[in-house]
Amino acid sequence: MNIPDYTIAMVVAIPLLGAFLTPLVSKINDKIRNIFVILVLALNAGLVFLLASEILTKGIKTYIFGAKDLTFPIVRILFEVDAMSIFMAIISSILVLIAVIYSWAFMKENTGLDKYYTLILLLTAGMLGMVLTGDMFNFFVFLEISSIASCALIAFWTDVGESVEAGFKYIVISSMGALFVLFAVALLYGQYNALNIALLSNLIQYTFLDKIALVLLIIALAMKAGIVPMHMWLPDSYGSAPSSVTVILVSATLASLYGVLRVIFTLYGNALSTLIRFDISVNVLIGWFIVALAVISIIIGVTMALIQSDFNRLIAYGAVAEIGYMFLGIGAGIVALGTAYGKIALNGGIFHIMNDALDVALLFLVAGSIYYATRETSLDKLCGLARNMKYTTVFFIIGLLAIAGMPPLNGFASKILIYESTFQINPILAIVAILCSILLLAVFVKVFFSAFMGPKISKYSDVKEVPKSMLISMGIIASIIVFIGLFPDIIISNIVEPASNALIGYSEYVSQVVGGL
Amino acid sequence: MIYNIPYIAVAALILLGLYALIFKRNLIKMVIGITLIESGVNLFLITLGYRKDSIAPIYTSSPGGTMAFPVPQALTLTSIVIGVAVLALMLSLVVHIYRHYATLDVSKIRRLKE
Amino acid sequence: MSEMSKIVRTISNIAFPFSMIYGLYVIAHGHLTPGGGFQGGAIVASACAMILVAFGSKWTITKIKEKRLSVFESLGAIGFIVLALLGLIFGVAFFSNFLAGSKYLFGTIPPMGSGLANIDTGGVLPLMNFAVGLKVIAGLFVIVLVMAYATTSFKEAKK
Amino acid sequence: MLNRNIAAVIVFTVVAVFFVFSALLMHPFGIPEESDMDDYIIDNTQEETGANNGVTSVVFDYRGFDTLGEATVLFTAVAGVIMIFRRLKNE
Repeated sequence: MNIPDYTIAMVVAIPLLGAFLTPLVSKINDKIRNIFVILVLALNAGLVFLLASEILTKGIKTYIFGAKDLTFPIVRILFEVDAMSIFMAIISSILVLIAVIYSWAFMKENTGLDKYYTLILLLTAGMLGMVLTGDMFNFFVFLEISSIASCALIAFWTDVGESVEAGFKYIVISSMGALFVLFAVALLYGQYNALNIALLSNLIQYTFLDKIALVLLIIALAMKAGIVPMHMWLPDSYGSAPSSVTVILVSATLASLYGVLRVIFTLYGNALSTLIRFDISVNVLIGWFIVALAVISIIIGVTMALIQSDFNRLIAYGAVAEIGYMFLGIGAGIVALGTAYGKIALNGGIFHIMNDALDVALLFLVAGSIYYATRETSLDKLCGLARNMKYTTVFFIIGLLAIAGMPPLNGFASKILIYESTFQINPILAIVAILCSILLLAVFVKVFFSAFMGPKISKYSDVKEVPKSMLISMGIIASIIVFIGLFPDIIISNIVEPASNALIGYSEYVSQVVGGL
Repeated sequence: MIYNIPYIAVAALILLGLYALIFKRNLIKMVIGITLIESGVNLFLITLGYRKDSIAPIYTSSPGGTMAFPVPQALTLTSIVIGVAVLALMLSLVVHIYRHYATLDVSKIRRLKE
Repeated sequence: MSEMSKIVRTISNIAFPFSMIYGLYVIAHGHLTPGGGFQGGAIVASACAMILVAFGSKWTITKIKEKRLSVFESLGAIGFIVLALLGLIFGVAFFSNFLAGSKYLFGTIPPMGSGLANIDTGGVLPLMNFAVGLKVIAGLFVIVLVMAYATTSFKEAKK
Repeated sequence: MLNRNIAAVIVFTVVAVFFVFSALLMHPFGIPEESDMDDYIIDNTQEETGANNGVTSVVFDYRGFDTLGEATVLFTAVAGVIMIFRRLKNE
């Protein structure tokens, strides 16, 4: 069943058109605006799944903006979608759809909601554009759109001092990162007079300037992905943003992580195997750099999560630890690029991107529903909520077991791949990873007993369950998590495997553009 | 032949901006620092597209001769408007931070972690 | 902020039409002379900001509500993306220049090489220039207006 | 506060080295190494897009999608500023 060629462009154009129409639609009334936004996102998710079925069966598709075929000096902008980018697009579109359904009831009494939904649609367009584009400068433009939109969304509750300060910190760090990305793109353009990722990957001879551009790109994109030395913005912005916004922020952060992967595997693909002094090849160097950062971020994430008393900040530090697991899997995959267990590590890393996005999203939705019910996020004051909020407690247990990597659920399926492969590289890595995963379980069990169990105190005796739409969205994520946990090999064989093949087999990505001329 | 003086000016601008961003305490000075880095990167983009004694790539009553590159100029246009957008957002956040904490000093604002 | 003296207000009244026309000229001739939607829009927005500074934000906000300005801005943005979609329907692909070389509105091809060209060249470019120009005028003016009006209301709240 | 300053100085010098080296190693000003993409645009911008102004033909036709992203950036910034300065219920 082949779909028209322009669906790739429509995947980004529809959220943009929806965002431009929302201010006009919201002039009618609020309910029609909410329905309009959910319809736009549902249509967009449908298109992404249609495109995914097309890509996973027929391989890479490209789409040129403004012309039918490719002239030799690639002048126009090119969208190039392979299994890895469609994998990230699936995660982003699911999470945004669920976040908007959740925020229907969660955001009812706030003002300025038409701007809120406009910014959510713009953030979706920014993320999908970042993930699907095949042009370096276009990647920078969409990176900037998603960072400005998410900064404004973080500072949504302007009467709370922390969220405005978190928004400012976020925009300073992400505009710094975006400027480094622009400088690196300018460096590459200055040398090779080309902006297309596939063409650049073909032209790069790994001169000293290319090394500077590589370092700048990795530092800037890892900074926006929340790696340890530059992770200070993550707990502040996840902690003080509305929970439905934080769910979308998780997928925005993963889009920057995708940027790191695209730069290392595709842009510098054939430079990875060049030998530098005393015959270490480049990928071993980069791999160990990422693995080291990953281990530090796991340790810092878990230890900081132990001492937090605010629910949102605790989950945010858990998310930092989970991003550390992703980078651990990917870094191990880069170190052992050619070998079998390197492939398993990469599979584990990429699979963990999907699993962790869903787990952290579910936990933030639970935190949001607790905030909705009790207007309180600090754990010391919460007590005995299990009696009245039955469903939320069940969802919290599912989220808790999943993020800690307990067997029946999806966290385990990807973490076992990471443990198994990192053990072959260096046993210490696997031991540290397992210990921190158990610590993470301890952190969330402490939260469970302090917030949900405990005596019934008068203040929360009349707490009632959250409205239906919030429960539905939490239920969707929980069912996806349980489904992936019970049948992981379905997901691995036909989504994760093609994605890691697409990353490693970068020459097919390049020949799709350069080969055709 | 002015060897690489424009690129040295670019490096100087960017380092000035970085100095203002990292070492200055006042919020407004940090925002100015980011704008400085922005203009440094824009200058770098523009100087990449210049050819020896070339004219602007516009054909209307042009004196003729080699033309400068049009693509970096288009990229710089986009980057300037992005700079304006980021600047507008940052300044509105600074106004709100001043309204909450009545100070622009970063060290005082970092709220005491209870 | 409060309004300025009488002299400043009359001078800005006189200067406003000229700078407005110059900005619109830069937008309209974007595909011939240096300029285009963004630059011309910025010129007109600075003319409007001059009026805002001269007459104070309270007077300006009574004259034009920010709601109507953000409607103009969405119209400009929708115009731009609809032109791109038309490229998909009539032309070859998303964002293709379906009017260049056709016998319709802006279709004629200018004489090759350096020389003068009349205004109806450039295909879809002038239309896109108008859409982006409208968007930039409304967008930049809304930013300046909202910031000016909000800071004055903060001062009242503080008093 | 001392170790914070030392860390800041280290970060500053490391990043400074990057920018100074890239300034020195870049191709000499005015003599670009390759220019096939821009020559293509300069040569046939007039018959492909019908515009005399090469930069506008790149901005709106060859790389028009960047300008759509560009307009979105401005639209996002305006929506963000209006949202930040909106009147909350309790004001």
